[in-house]
Amino acid sequence: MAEEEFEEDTLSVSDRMAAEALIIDVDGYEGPLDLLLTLSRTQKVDLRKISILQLARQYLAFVEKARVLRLELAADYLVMAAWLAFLKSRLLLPPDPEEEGPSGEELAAHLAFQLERLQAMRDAAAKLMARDRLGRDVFARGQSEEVARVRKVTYSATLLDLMQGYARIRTRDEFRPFVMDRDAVYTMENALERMRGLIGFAGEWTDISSYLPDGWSDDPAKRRSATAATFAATLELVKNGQVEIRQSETFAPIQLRKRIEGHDGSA
Amino acid sequence: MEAPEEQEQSLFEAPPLAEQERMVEAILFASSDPVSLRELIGRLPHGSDPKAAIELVQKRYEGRGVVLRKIGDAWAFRTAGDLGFLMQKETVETRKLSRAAIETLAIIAYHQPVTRAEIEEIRGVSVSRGTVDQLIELEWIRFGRRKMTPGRPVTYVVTPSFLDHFGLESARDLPGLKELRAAGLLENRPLPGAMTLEDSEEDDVVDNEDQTELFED
Amino acid sequence: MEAPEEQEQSLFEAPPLAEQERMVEAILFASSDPVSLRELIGRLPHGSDPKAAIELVQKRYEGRGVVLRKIGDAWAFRTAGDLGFLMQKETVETRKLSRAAIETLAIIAYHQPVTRAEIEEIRGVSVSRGTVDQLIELEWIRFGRRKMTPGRPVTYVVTPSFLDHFGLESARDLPGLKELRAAGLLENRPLPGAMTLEDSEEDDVVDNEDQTELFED
Repeated sequence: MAEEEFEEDTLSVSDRMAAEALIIDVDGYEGPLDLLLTLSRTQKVDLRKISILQLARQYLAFVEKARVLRLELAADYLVMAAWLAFLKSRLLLPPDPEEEGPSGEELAAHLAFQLERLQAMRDAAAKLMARDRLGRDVFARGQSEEVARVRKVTYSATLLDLMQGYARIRTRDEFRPFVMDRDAVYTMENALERMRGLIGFAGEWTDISSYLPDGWSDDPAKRRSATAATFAATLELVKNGQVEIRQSETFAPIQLRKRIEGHDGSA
Repeated sequence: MEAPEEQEQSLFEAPPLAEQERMVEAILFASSDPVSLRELIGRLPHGSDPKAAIELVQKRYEGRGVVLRKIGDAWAFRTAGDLGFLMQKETVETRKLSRAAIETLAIIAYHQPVTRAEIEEIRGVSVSRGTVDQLIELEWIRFGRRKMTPGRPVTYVVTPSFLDHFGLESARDLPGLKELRAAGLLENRPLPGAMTLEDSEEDDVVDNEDQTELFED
Repeated sequence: MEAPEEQEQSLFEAPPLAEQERMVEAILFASSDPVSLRELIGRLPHGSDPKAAIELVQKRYEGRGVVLRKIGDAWAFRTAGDLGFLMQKETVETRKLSRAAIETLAIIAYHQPVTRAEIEEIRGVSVSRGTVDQLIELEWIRFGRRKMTPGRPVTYVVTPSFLDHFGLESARDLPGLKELRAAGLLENRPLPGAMTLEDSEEDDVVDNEDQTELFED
């Protein structure tokens, strides 16, 4: 049936070429609606009078042919094919009074409307593109004279700004910016500095807690801070390749030792 | 009583209309982009009547090699359409628009404000990002108001520079617009029996209102 | 229609001079550079007389807002010289004075006449030339007498237009530190600055004397 349909339409060279083009160049079509519109041209009638049934057959024949030629069809072409097959059956079978939903005629009319609308938009696009266009048919002034924007900047300041500004300067000496109380804070920098001096002697695995500075291990707040800083500093030294660390299990003491050249760490 | 500068300025009379015409001529001639009425008011001496001056200029240039065109609410001098053939030298080769881009542009122009989903419904194929980007880059389309439908999708509308490029005074002057509307081809008709029937009908109403606003004054 | 078919073209008569005038008008309008006679000959239909056409255009635009000018051996449209003022658009922008400028201004107001070195000493940072220039340009400060100290440095004082802007009758009306504090403009900070505080109040007094001298005449 498919062959037949296409044979029928090969009356002119251009039609035949169009039909071949469909097969070879599916990518050249902007989706199933575009393909349907192209097929509808072979009917050579007003889109309003088009036979949707015939169009459905042509489309299905096209899909069939593509299948035979092992062409990959995009999913939306197949969805359309399924829908058209459904539409075709609706159009051919007498309406079932039990069946809900729109009739085959209504669906066909909608498809015809879609095709007509797409065609109308194409015609409109062509008309639009054929208009005298700026830069192609119609030209703007070639040497436009820029409007010199004379920007006049006025600066504003209020008396309050002025006085606050003055006050700011005259009281700067009294001003002590808010800083966090850092009595119980041992920084990573402190720890790093301390450890750099000590790791030279760490030939054996040693618990990092032994690196806490003196006087920082009794007060819990201080110990926490010092431990965290020391651990962070240790990581930093590991990153630099200066020490190795290990921990035998979760929560076990963390140990470190000086890294020896050419001696890969076991961790 | 008005602001002090204005008082001062109104002490001087506005220049005679013929002089205003010269001024409008100079301002519009100097600019390659359309100049809005508002900008003209801002640049002409206080008390001038740019509208009347524009009319004089327009009349003066009627049928000349250079004509005054209205674009939206702005004006610009443009070479006469019939003399384009002389200007080949001036033509700037523009990137050829793809078929998808051309169709998408037309759909936006005729259906605006229109959502991406509506464009896809009309073309029967998804709209690639590149297509919309290209049109936005050309400054022919821009985002319009969001639609008051579920998801509040953005819409696209055409820009004044679209009008300028295609020599349209307004979107109402799109070729064949009336016929298309009369034929019902600018409607957003839903697929019969589709689940979204009610939604889309609501869409339609919003659409038409929006369009009315855009196309009619 | 282009070059090689000149023979073919010469079969047609050149367009009427009025039409040639339109063409010249359009070409000159659209061209981004002045157009020479030779170029016009190349672009107009065969057999045209660009010289005559140019003369017509020139005459037509005489006294208009746009005039045809000869530049070297080429022609270009230019807006009329007397309308140049329309090609400027003045935008007034109000900006807040920078903190450095405000502080410098404040120091000058409270300590005038004051040298740059003194300002720097008070602010604790060097004063950029731009800051001083800006204040001079704003006509809020000016040069005062040179100081009778080694190097005879110039001093700065505030101007009447400074007083005008800040709504002061004289610089003496500037509130002192005590008043600033009373007005809540100074945070009450404890001890360390107490000594300098007193110093500065003394400064103020000295200042005011100088100011008196400056403003009363």
